Amino acid sequence: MDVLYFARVRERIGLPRERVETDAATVTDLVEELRAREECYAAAFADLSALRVAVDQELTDFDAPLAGAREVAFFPPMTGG
Amino acid sequence: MDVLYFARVRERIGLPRERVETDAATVTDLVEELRAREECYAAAFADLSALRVAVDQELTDFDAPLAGAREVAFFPPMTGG
Amino acid sequence: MRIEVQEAPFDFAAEVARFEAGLAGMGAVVTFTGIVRDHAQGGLQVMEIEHYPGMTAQAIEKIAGEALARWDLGDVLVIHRYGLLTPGERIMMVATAAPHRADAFAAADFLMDYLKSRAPFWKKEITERGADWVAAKDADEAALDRWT
Amino acid sequence: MRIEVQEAPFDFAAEVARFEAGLAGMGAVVTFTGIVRDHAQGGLQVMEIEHYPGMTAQAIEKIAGEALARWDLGDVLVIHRYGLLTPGERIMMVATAAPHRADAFAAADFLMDYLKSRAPFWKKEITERGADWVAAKDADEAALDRWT
Repeated sequence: MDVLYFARVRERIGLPRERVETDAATVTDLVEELRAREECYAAAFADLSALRVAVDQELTDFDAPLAGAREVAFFPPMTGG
Repeated sequence: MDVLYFARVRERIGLPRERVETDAATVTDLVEELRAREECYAAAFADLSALRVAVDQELTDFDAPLAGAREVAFFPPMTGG
Repeated sequence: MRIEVQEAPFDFAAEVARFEAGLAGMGAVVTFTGIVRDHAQGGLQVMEIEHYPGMTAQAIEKIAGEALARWDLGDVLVIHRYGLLTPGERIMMVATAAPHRADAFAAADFLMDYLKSRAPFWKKEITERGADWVAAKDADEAALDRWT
Repeated sequence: MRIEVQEAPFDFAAEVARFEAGLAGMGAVVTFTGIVRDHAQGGLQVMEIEHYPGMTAQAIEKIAGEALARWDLGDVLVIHRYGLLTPGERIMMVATAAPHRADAFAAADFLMDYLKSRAPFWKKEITERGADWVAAKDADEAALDRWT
């Protein structure tokens, strides 16, 4: 699936998107896999309460299942308006 | 003092303003004097709950004293905006 | 603060541009525009707005002054017409500017509630079937309780 | 409903004129404009707004659709910019039209609260001292409770 990063998360990880092969069942499982990769991922995902997630471009929570998902995006709380 | 009428009150009484010589102590006293004049005044002042009053261009209530007042205006509830 | 009570139409775009030109450090601008509406029954030809010339501007200034005292605002603009208006015409406008959106919204909402029930204007609707004064609504009077 | 997510500046006056031209029977129009504000500390040179291109427009449509379902509205317009903006520039605008003012105000207020915390935009401030992301405020998240 495609994993996208925005704002501070993008800066910490150092790229805006990447292709990830995973069998993660939920967003939390995917986060665990990413955290295990490198220090910059561990830092980016250190505090999930400060992160938001969208699956297939819909806001959701970290319990959300990933079955059939094509795109997961991680980002800080939004500051629109 | 000058007594002014607006909107439906003006139409009922048939004039927009008049000079009234009075010793009325309060707005209510003035209303009693006006009511006693003619049928059209009695009709205009029949229901005080449907009227508003301003003394010297400040909204007030019917208990307000008239000592020193130069201008009293009667009108229906306002419909601005 | 700028208050205009006038018979002539106003140019909304030009008024907002002028209002914004005078601002510095404001993050939020809210405007309200009141438009003469043809009612469901239809047939509104003209709306006639009467006012109390000696009192109107100062009554609005008092309301606007209260808004400036209650919220953190950069500026307030109120323009209100009187005389004869046709459906679709702008009756009045309010603009508020504030550092933060909550103040701009609350102040504009407050101004409208008070202008509706405390500024000396009276509306009359002239339809094919005759002319009648617009009745004040209980809901408009009740809306003032939100601010006390 | 019209939603625009764009890098280019927009002409507020022209957008409001276009919005109003499409209305019939609406008595109330409320607009909100968000402006890049230089902060008390000063020194803001540029605001950079990042967004999530695939998601932004549909997220705003969903928010606007909810407003249309909750209130008696004639129309809703949302324009939101991204990219580089300088102090004093308009970031975004919302317009709502309704037969009655309470609906127009509530819907605009609701739209702003949701756009603030639920539309995928992130603001970064570039000052003389460096660049930093604008932190989301607890008060903005709490404001959403007003609508549930």
